[in-house]
Amino acid sequence: MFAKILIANRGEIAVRVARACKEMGITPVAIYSDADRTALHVAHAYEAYRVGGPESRESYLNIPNILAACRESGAEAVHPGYGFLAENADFAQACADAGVAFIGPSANAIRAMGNKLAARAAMKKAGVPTVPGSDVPVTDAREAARLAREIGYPVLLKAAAGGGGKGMRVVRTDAEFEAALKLTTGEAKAAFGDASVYIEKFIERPKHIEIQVMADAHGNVVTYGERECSMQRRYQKVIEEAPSPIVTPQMRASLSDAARKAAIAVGYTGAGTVEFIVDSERRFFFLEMNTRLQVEHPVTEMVYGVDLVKQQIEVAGGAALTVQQSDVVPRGHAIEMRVYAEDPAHGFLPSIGTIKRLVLPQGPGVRNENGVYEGYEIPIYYDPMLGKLVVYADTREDAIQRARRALREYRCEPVRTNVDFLLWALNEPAFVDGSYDTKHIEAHFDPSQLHQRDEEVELAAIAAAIAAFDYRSTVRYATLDESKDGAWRRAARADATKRWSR
Amino acid sequence: MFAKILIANRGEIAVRVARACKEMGITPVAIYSDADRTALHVAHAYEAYRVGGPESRESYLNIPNILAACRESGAEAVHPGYGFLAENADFAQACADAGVAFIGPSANAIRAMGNKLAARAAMKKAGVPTVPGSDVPVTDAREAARLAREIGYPVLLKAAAGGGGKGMRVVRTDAEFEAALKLTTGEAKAAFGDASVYIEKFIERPKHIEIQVMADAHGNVVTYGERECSMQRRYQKVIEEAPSPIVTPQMRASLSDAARKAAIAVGYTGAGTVEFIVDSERRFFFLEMNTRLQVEHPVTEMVYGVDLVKQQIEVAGGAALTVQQSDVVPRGHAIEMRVYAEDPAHGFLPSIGTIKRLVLPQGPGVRNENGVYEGYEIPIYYDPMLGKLVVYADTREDAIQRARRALREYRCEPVRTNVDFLLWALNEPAFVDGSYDTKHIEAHFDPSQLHQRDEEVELAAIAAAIAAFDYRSTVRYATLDESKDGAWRRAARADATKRWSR
Amino acid sequence: MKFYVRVDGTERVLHVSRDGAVYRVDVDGRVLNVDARNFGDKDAFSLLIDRKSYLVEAAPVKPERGVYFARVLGRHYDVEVLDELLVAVRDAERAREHTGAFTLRAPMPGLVVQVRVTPGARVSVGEAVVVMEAMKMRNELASEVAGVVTSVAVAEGDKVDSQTPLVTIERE
Amino acid sequence: MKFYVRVDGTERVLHVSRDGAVYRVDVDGRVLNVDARNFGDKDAFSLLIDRKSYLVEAAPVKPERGVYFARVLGRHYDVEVLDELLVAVRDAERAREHTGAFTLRAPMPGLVVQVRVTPGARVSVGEAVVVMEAMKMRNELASEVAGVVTSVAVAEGDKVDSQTPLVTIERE
Repeated sequence: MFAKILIANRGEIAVRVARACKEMGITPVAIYSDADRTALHVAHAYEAYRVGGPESRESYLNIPNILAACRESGAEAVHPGYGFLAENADFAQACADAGVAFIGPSANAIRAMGNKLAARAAMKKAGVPTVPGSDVPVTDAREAARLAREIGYPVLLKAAAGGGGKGMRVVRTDAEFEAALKLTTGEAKAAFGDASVYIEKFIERPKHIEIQVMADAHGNVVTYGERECSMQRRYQKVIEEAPSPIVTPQMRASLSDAARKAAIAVGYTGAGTVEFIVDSERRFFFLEMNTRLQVEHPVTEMVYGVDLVKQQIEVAGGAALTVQQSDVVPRGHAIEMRVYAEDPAHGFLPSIGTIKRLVLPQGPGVRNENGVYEGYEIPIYYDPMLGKLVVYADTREDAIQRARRALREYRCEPVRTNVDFLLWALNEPAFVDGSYDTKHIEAHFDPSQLHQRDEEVELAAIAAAIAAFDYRSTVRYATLDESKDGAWRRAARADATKRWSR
Repeated sequence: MFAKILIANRGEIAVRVARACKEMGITPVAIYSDADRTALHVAHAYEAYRVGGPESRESYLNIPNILAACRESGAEAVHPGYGFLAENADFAQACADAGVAFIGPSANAIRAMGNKLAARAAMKKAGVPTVPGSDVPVTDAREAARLAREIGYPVLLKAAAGGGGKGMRVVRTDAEFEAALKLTTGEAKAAFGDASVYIEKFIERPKHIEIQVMADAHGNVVTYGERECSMQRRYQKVIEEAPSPIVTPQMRASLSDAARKAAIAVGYTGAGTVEFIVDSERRFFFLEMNTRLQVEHPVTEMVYGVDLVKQQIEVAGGAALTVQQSDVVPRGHAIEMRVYAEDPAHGFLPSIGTIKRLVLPQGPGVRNENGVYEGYEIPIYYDPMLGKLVVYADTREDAIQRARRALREYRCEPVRTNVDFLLWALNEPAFVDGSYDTKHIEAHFDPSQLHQRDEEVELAAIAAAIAAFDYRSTVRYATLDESKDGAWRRAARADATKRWSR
Repeated sequence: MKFYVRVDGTERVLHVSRDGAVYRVDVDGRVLNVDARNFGDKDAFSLLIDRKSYLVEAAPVKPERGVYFARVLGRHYDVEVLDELLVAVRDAERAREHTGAFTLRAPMPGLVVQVRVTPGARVSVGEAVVVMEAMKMRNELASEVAGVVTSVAVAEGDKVDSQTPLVTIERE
Repeated sequence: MKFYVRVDGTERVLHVSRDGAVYRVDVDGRVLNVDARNFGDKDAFSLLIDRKSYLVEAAPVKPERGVYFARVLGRHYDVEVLDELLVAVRDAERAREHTGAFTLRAPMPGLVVQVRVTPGARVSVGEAVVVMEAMKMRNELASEVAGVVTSVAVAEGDKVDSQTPLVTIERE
């Protein structure tokens, strides 16, 4: 096993991996940008190396500096987390070349799944159901339209090098095709450096269901059931759960079998996730494979009683999986909520500043995976996710109730968070009955729904009035007025037709 | 099911029960003493009633006031938690008489287990192994000594009305008997109002292992395996775990069978715990039955995937248990650590004051059950337990590593806690190999063992020097000296033979 | 003290007085005795109102403009709390506001990725005029008024600080 | 600044100077460059020393007597940090301390449940002379000196505040 692991990431996932290392007796090494000297992940590591400026490309995407930190620290392995370099085949290769174990699949496996069109082909060959569509890039609009009619409109134009909802466009008629093809190829070229696009049948209001895979270097592959991740906003997952409310044991077996085939087809090792899109008739199709740990891995850990990060590390160290597929049995239900510093009442604008007060939910079945702490100033350079709140309970119904209870305990001030938006989502009838799909938020969310009960609104008024009373009892306008924007000054500035009574 | 439950307790267990109520859609009602208006459990409840002065007997033991709060609030049930009135048969009876459901067993079952001698007799009759000893109270020293010789010295003199380590005395020779009997009966009379004492074989260096029982009003009894609670200081449990490292499946079956018989023998309903004492040959004997929820119930919940508080409430509401004994299967390992405001370096003196900073451990497999919050002033009237830190992992070894990791994340300042003492206990070889017994702490703990590595001690020196540097850079002695006890004043007061160099 | 309190578009008139830990709060004529205690810090309150218990947060954000926030049962509320003076100021400012220029400002530090208008363009209320990227998210910034763009202060690719003026629109 | 730092009975001499976030710390002649940043509040520090990362807490408790605490990897340390002046004060006080009376004081508010000595009794170092109950726990309070009890200020059943004198013992 490794004695020292460099964690090539930041935020909650870097803390998650550091905790796993410490529990395994491995020295966790952090890297940090100039914006992150006092980030939580640095304090959780036993060693820390600066790798560059605050912009990601200067630091967390800076392969030479990260490899230099590996050399200097003597780290024997690199854990890439998710995002940043986690699915970068060149980085995986560079680690291998430098004699450092990459805790993830081989560069070849990453590449095989990185190109969506190549992945489609490999999956078809392996007998994994794929969405009806083209097997080669489309370049000619007329030919593409012919194919689209064959598949049936609407169709999706997708960049072969895209993924995660980026580089796609829905086409609903022949007439739209020429313009759509031009735009999508242009964007694909600009965003991914590869203009190839292809056609897939567009599935309306689908569910997103994925299978957790773990493979060792000795040919053993185990799957840990499914996660449902259909509660999405702009292709970003908001709430994930395991098991899926709509997956039957038979469907789980079929999905798991497909995922296992997918992993074997590309010679996969380590933790990976095979994402499927599920249509209204519960047919499922391969969407993509994420060749790394998922953000939402905790729900699987809680339901299957497994530590995926520890298992990743063990497998990367050459250990054979000791768990048998027949031992993999789900118990209970888990729900993960992504807590963001953003304002759902105002277009989900990111919220920045210093967290003056952070009180996390506690008690039975509550797990917090956070990348922030009380007193921390949220930097503007990175993802605004503060952390993940994960709950576990015996049944889905209990887990939902527990999730609501936990969210109400959450306190993060004065930074605005999406906690009330998460409460809204958990209360949606389509979430409660499990019928929700990836378009639910887009179709149903309106900021006016964030506040529901008159009693609570009145209480907000009372609480704010008491705060104002206390404030006015200790601070005088005379003081206020010394500020640039004091009330008296503004009163004087304004051409006030003074109305002292209303 | 109940619409409203009054929680006749305070601290972490009151918060625990309030969370369960909220998750079940039940209104939790708190009671509070004058010292507890801003206690955490009040803020977690939806309603709160003052029941008296700060001393427990004025408030949390004040049956008339608590029943008045039930009436006024319209609560249909009372959850007594543990401690205070939880094992008070008169309170259970008073609730029943007032038409309020007592969430616990009947007053008769509490009484049957409350008198140790009566309980011994009932257990013997039910075929539950008991410690060899007398079946009736002993009053004559000569007769008692004869019995002691028969059983074999050393023996234990125990108050029939005692429990939890109170009212007992070891006797090792005939010569000690007369004085010991006099003292123990005197103390028993004073402490419990009942002078009856009896003799039991004294088991040296035993283990303490207990079985969780849950019984409904329809004759169904389920057991949820064992907890080992042998890490004790002055008969107070410090660390508990499930499963026990020394219990085999066969032994578990025997213990569970004995516990089930014990529960059936007294017509038990609700959650209860049958405590056993285990000798060095792994023979086990009935010790006592705790007729309420245990402090350490979370370890069972995590290993068996059950919510004992919710099940208590359901059963008290008349529901039949739906779980079958065959479905009760342990998974993984859980360890609970009791975090106290006390100073292990100085005789475990309680530490009081305001918690200015509270950072709880987080991450995978960590559960916090706390009764305090940042900014809370610990009152002097109650138990100094701040809360419980519970960890869960796949294996015992991983759980121990996780417990260490979590304890190192714990921050509670400036209140002194026993966190370093817990770290000491977890690192004890006898804990790690599972051989520890209830006398371990007494036999092995010395405050000098709290600090272990030179590097850490040096770091403490460096950190304190930096704090002193910062302090001295901002605060001048001139200021300091205005205080009553300023350095200059003391320097002047002292007949200082000034030695400016050393 | 008399406050005009607006939450979610509804204004209430509250009179608040205090006797020790108990605040007497008159809400549109209904009187409540609120036992309010700071809970760990001055922004959090444990409230007992007629035996009902609430843990809430409330604090000034920009008190000199009457901006407060409250959080109740996990939900965040932007609350406007005005006293007589601030009501007068607001009314005066409102009178001015319906004429003159509106300046769209950056709500957070970030990168301008798109400017959708040029001087002379006519925009409507809620029309997105600038797209900014901050914290890996793209955010569309909309005009709060209808009118004609008089000036554009930034270009695509500019890094801007919070409150930097981006576009000025003359009301019409 | 020069400090005499005592932890766990070992005294070290530390020289501390500062350049921005980096503290130069000379520990008994060995020089360390400590990058120390406040971590959320002023009592917590993220330290980087030669690439090693530590999250520690350290703060004054009674700085005018040189009393500090530190917490490192979950372990609490009582640390004495003295500068030249405080060393002089301490030495002077120590000189006085070896003669005269020792007063046992209540370490916390609580109830006196037992007084084990009467005036004239001879006690040894570490001998428990009073038993107090606080927070449901009984605590034995021991004499820090050997000597003869000169006065007993409390009786069983008394409620006492923190620092109340309980027993006075004349050293011998």
